[in-house]
Amino acid sequence: MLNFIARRILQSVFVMLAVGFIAFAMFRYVGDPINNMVGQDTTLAQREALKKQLGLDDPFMVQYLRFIGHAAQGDFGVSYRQRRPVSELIASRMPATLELSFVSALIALLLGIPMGIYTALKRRGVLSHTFMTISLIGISLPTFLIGILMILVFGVLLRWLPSFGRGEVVHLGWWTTGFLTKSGWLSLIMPAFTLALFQMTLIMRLVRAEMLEVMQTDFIKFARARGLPERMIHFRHALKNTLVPVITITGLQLGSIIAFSIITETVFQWPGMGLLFIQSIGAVDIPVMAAYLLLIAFFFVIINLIVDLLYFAVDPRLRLQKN
Amino acid sequence: MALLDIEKLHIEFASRHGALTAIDNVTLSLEKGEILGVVGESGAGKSTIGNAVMRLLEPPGKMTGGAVSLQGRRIDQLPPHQLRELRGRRISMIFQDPLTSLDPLQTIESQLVETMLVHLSLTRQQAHARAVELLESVGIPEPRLRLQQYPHQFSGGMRQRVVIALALCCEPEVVIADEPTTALDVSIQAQILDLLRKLCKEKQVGMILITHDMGVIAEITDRVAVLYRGKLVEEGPTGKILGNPDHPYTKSLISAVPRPDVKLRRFPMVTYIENVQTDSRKDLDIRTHWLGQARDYGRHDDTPLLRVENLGMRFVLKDAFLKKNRRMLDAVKGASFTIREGEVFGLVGESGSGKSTIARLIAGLYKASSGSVIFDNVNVTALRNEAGLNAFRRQIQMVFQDPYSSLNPRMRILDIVAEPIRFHKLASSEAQTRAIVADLLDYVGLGQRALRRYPHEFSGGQRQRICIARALATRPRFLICDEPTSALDVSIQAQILNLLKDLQEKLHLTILFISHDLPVIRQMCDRVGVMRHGELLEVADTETLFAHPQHEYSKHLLSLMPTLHFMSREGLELEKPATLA
Amino acid sequence: MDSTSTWARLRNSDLLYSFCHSPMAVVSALLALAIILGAVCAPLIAPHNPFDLASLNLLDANNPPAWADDGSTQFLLGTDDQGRDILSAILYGSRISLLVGLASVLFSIVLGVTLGLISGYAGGRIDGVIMRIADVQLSFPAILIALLIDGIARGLMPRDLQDRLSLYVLIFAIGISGWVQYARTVRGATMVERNKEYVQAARLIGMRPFTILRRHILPNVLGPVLVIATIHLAVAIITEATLSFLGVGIPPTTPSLGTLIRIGNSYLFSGEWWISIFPGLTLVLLALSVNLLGDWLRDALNPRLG
Amino acid sequence: QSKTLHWAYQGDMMSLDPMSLNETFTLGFQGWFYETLAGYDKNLKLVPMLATSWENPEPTKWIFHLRKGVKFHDGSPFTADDVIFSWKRSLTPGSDMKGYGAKATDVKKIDDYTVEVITPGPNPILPRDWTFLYIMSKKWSETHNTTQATNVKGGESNYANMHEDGTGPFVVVDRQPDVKTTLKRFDGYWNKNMPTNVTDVVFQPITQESTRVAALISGEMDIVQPVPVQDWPRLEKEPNVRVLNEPEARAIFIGMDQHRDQLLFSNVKGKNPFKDKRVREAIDLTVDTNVINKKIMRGAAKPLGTLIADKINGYDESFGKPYKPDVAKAKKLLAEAGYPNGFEVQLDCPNDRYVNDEKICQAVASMLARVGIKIDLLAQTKSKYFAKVLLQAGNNTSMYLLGWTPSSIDADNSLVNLVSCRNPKTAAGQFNLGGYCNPKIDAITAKIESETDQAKRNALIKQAFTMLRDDYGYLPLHQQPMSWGVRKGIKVAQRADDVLDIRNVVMP
Ligand SMILES: Nc1ncnc2c1ncn2[C@@H]1O[C@H](COP(=O)(O)OP(=O)(O)OP(=O)(O)O)[C@@H](O)[C@H]1O
Ligand SMILES: Nc1ncnc2c1ncn2[C@@H]1O[C@H](COP(=O)(O)OP(=O)(O)OP(=O)(O)O)[C@@H](O)[C@H]1O
Ligand SMILES: [Mg+2]
Ligand SMILES: [Mg+2]
Repeated sequence: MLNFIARRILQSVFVMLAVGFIAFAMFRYVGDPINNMVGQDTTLAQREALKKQLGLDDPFMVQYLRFIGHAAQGDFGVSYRQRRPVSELIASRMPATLELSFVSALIALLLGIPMGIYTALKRRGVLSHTFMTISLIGISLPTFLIGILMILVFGVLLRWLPSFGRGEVVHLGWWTTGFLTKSGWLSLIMPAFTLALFQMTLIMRLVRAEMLEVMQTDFIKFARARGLPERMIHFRHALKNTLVPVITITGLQLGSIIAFSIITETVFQWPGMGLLFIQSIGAVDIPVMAAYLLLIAFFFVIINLIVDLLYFAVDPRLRLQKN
Repeated sequence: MALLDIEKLHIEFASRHGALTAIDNVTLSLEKGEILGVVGESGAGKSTIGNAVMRLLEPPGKMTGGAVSLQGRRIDQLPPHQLRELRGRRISMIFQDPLTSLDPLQTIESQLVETMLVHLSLTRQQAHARAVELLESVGIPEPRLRLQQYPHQFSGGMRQRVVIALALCCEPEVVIADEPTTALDVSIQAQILDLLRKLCKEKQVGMILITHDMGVIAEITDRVAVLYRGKLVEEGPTGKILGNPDHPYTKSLISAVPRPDVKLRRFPMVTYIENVQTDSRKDLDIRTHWLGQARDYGRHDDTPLLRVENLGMRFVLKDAFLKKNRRMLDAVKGASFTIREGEVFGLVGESGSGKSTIARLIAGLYKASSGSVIFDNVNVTALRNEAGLNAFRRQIQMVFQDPYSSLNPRMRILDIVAEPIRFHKLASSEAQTRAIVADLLDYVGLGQRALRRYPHEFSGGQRQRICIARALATRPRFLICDEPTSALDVSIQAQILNLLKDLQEKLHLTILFISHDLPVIRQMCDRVGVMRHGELLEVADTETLFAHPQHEYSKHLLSLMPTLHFMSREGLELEKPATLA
Repeated sequence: MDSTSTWARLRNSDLLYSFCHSPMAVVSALLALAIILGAVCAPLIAPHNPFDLASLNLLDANNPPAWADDGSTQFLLGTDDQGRDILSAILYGSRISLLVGLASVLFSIVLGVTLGLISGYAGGRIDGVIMRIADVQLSFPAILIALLIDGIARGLMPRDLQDRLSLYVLIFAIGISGWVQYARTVRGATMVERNKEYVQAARLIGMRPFTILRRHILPNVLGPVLVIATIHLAVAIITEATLSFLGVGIPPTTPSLGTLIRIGNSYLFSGEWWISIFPGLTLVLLALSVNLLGDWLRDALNPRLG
Repeated sequence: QSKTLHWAYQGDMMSLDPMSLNETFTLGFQGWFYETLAGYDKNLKLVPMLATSWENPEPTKWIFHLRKGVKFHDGSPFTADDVIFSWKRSLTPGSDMKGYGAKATDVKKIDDYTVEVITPGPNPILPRDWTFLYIMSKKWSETHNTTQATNVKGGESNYANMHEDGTGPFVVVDRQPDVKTTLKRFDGYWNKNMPTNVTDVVFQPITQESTRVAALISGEMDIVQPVPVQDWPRLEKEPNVRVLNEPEARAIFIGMDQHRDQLLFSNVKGKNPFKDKRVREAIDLTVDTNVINKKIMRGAAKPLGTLIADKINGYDESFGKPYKPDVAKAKKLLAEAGYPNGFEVQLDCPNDRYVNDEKICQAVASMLARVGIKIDLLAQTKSKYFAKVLLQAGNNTSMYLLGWTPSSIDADNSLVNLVSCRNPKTAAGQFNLGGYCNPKIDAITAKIESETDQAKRNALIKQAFTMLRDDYGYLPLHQQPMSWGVRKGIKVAQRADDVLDIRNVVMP
């Protein structure tokens, strides 16, 4: 097991190197950072000088190697846009994104799984059809539209919830949390639901599909014959046997919640890494983009490692095959 | 008032091609402390009756008539929560397919304990203690360690015993046991039957015992019911039915039971067919049939076809980072034997002794931990390239012990059986393929209708026959049969064993035959190996073994073989005069 | 079976039977068909051609639907900010959206399922490599990948080819960013499935791993794939809209469904709801019908569900 | 009694360092805590700030008399040394204000409250040029090791980037870039007559238009800018909200490549249709800026026939009114020029830079389609757009939409940047992306630069722009609207450079 993890971590270094490489190969296509760094009166010569100073006219391989060299020493450079060290910048934005992702993942799981089970068991029920349909409406509209409709209803018409931002935050060391204040919680509701909607639908449908499959198996029949209560059959036996695909997708979705909370964060002006990233794309803030992508790569490597470990935890049949 | 009453039961499986009547007007009753045997043709509807009593019929199965009552109370209409209290607690059932009855993701312990906690007012510790006790009573060694394991770590027979333990753990009043001992070796079988009998006599439990094994019927049942194509054809006290059957079907059934005491040239076939249908069985002439064509491997020298040398297989039971914490299990240790071309080699032995593991090693499904398998002078264990392996695989086929999981649930039977033919392009046209498949299915006793159905629509025995048909469809040179007939009624069993015999005799098919059924082994095999705890204890000619077993364990095994001398011998084709009394 | 007509065989097939007996499936199929037909026949049935710039009149802009107070019957569902007839724009726009959505999802599935099967079945080093590539891929939001591919395509292709190929570039970009979900899901299921005895039976026949994967494992792991794919369709259509915002792919003068929604988005507050709501509704209906069809198909393909 | 103002803008200022970025919003916001020698009042009129008066004794020399008794936020007094230090700092490598710094060759201290500035050539508008050259405290900068402007290249963070020490009316209490900036009133501010009664400010950037508007309607924000023009009707119905609208000093126009011999993105090969004045005239006559204003800008913009807005020094109605549309004549002109069926050309357009930019381009495309000019519209985000069209990035464009605010609020700036022939040496024509070149206008521009008599200067400006107009050098569209949403009861002055000056905000 330790061996497995160690090998994975080693591989993750390669993953991150590859991510960095691709990232630098594509930064040329994102735009030209210089125009965002200077005012309109700055002369062409000054612009050229700045470009040269930043090494932006070097071939991307040179830029990449330079970045990797510095990153290896823990130096991710200075943001072009904010002129602050990137590591500091990302650290200040990470808590917001992680808290949002955590809550919406929780919502997606806590609603998605029971609804999936319900719709699988009561396949022809009215409520099942309602769940299945409504959840689809949620995913077939773009996130920005859903977000704005939510703001319109809950922020503007009803005025129950703040329409943007994170509310009051409490500092705990370098971490900032919105979990300790009322306005923090209120602010969290809309973005978390918006973000969770898609994942919830996916999880619900997957759980349903897998449950239908598992409920046909002989061991479920035998569990019935043993007189086990339905609850136990559904949750302990059936649900657990559906978990392999569900874990996979949940893991991936959790990763993408963190990685792609971009739109939600933008709509709700949620001060997290996604918003930072979209602004960085806008400003072609190469150091921030590079560091962000590496961080996301790292998250995914970890998440996928956990998913693979969970496979082993959930399914004993997979456990002994690694040799 | 009987303990359990089944009255005029009628069950149908509806489909859009018409309804199939699985049970037609069957009436049975069971008294306290009584063991009622149910025998009959495979697919006759025995399991269906059990399922109906438990209200676990799979859709589209439906009870269309009749009543089931427990101690005079109708139970076929109970609301779900009352039903739940009934199941497992008052009536429990042992399913025919022990290999898939267990949740693959839960340890044996958690499945046992949860059942007890639901029905009995026990603490977790008490339940655990009882679980250990139960496993011990069904003859599983090292119960404490085994409790922590998962179903896939158990051999077929061990899983069957776990299922039995699960069914008995709440001391039910009625037990429906569907083929509870098919996967068990004789000594364990004796132990289990003893357990069941004690349960019935001491605790006044009523039991319906569904089985194909006439030895078992003879040994423990009080009464026997004979089922044929969904109908009850005869019922009566065991001695009467076995010794002096009335109905022509029962008669031919009994004549087909393999005898341990005499060796037959061919098995007698059930000749009784009530209303002849289109799918009536026709005999195959192997010499002219496709099955017998192009089978010359160009070699008839004296070197054995298969040589197994010092074969070993070790499973990891508990993995750990530190070597000293790991627990390994030697499922097979240093097994060596040879099989000549055209020989039938039998493998018998304790359940969990490693027979299936050897079979899988030979078939190349497991990688051996040590030793080698040499097939046709090629060391297969050392083969790496695909081409070589494939050439070898075409010649070897295997019938798996578990007929439930060895069929792809999403393929029709036609496609399953035709697959090897199509894959190796053994037939010249699609039409011929279909004809061949139809012949094969016909011969294993499944009609044309089976072609377009899916595996789950078949009874256990029917699935096993599909597996056999598929294995034969490659026209193999070497066939591994892992309990090929355990779920078959004697009539079908006879037919299939005859087919195998024919293939062996006429085409030099080589067979590795694993079975618990000593009479069958005796009838089928030229030489036999005896296994226990992963070791091959003794290899001998069949007759020598049965007459003069060398090893203590072999002697013990043979002593437990049931004798069926009270059954009539009329119409048997003896190979040579009876040697044993 | 000789060729007694494929039609007869189709009529006999279980699939068609179960289809005709599921009202939900029939209704959603009709709905999907209507949308697809509308898209395909747009030039024939649309009252205006919204892609023909010369026919637009800015003075017609922002007309409400015909039934509203100052609506005009000329524009049944109203007009957008450029004076485009919304109904026609929806018909024409769904052509692009459907093409992009279907093609890119198909592309993801083919790529993802293939790699997932290989990965799960082979295990070991191959699995490691494929899954690490997946990790790399996951780290890039679809938007960035699209930017990259679009940039490279623009760099490599001559200018006159770009316009014709931009659609395919878009499909490729969206497709390539979606394969991982399929790959990882299929891989997990394959790892479970490959140990079942029916797979071993197939190995004994001498089937090559690829054949086993295709014939035996694939049908048994397709359930979750279908779930993700049907959801993915709507997502792909929306992603196209997001990308068009970045100037990758389809120009705003030939709007797709997603682009219409995006355009209309900025008019939601001002009360010109019809610009985004009607295309949104079309998308919802499309997603709904496709998903319901997917649900039905999955159940119908499972022989055990009566 | 405390009054807290909640304010939202579409972005954040980039830095607290007043020399890091020469961009209107950043500088405007910095003006709340930093001050210059001379500044603008609410009508963009030059008024004394840290200098009480100034004179121009010789063409190349200016003298500024500094205000006495002014204190920085850390309590230290403001003197001539700080002015000299700030000028020098504006010339350090990281500074983006080098252009302003370069307006002087030397700044000398006469005494503690007088400085003398030597300019490289005659400069009639130096105080105007320096309205955004903020004065920092020399002592504070030295203490915190921030005597150089924040540089991206440095690696470590610059103290001035996250902290300020100005003389302005507000002090930055807490700064979380992109998230929230909190300011409070500076008790020691020199100008006790400042109208504002605000004591605290909470600033939060909100990038999404709809979210911003929602925050205003829901009462979370007091002032938001900008609000989308199409939301006006809705906002006007809200009882507690008011929309402020003034035409901004930014002109929006479309440029055409008149430099290359063959267009990069067009189906016309071997020649450049835009070099033909008739083609340009046809285009200017086809596009109806009034309709664009009415439908796309909801009547909020001011249609223009030139490149400078009416607030700009030198604007004149004679050349500022839009061209009169005449499609028939346009068709004829095109036919004469040899394009009876029009031609195809790509139009580059940003989609997140100017108000409704992409929509404007679409409208232009469909209007031009009527005379057969087929526009292939490439609308992209601003960073990709600028990376395609700007000179430094290769100028890969045949036709483009651009907006321009002359930072000195003087027409000369537009002439130099947009109209002058490109000249890499003098940095003239830097934003003349179409390469329009008329040596006669260049000659007039040179005269404008050194003419110190305002009346004569204005006449020259008029002459230059009239020539440009007659030459159909550009397709001018309109003056972009400034659109602010304000809570009812709050008094604000909407300055034409879109800067919100806190000094003029009065809360109820
Ligand atoms: N789900 C189903 N759909 C259709 N037919 C079914 C289904 N399950 C069982 N049958 C049919 O019902 C009949 C009775 O099956 P059952 O399992 O009761 O047989 P059995 O007597 O237990 O046979 P065996 O001894 O082989 O286990 C068989 O012909 C089988 O094909
Ligand atoms: N995958 C596995 N992991 C761990 N242990 C296993 C595994 N498969 C089999 N075993 C163990 O190996 C031993 C031999 O199993 P095998 O299946 O060969 O027995 P068998 O002789 O076929 O028994 P039966 O007659 O009951 O089928 C058993 O103790 C079993 O628990
Ligand atoms: Mg059965
Ligand atoms: Mg076995």
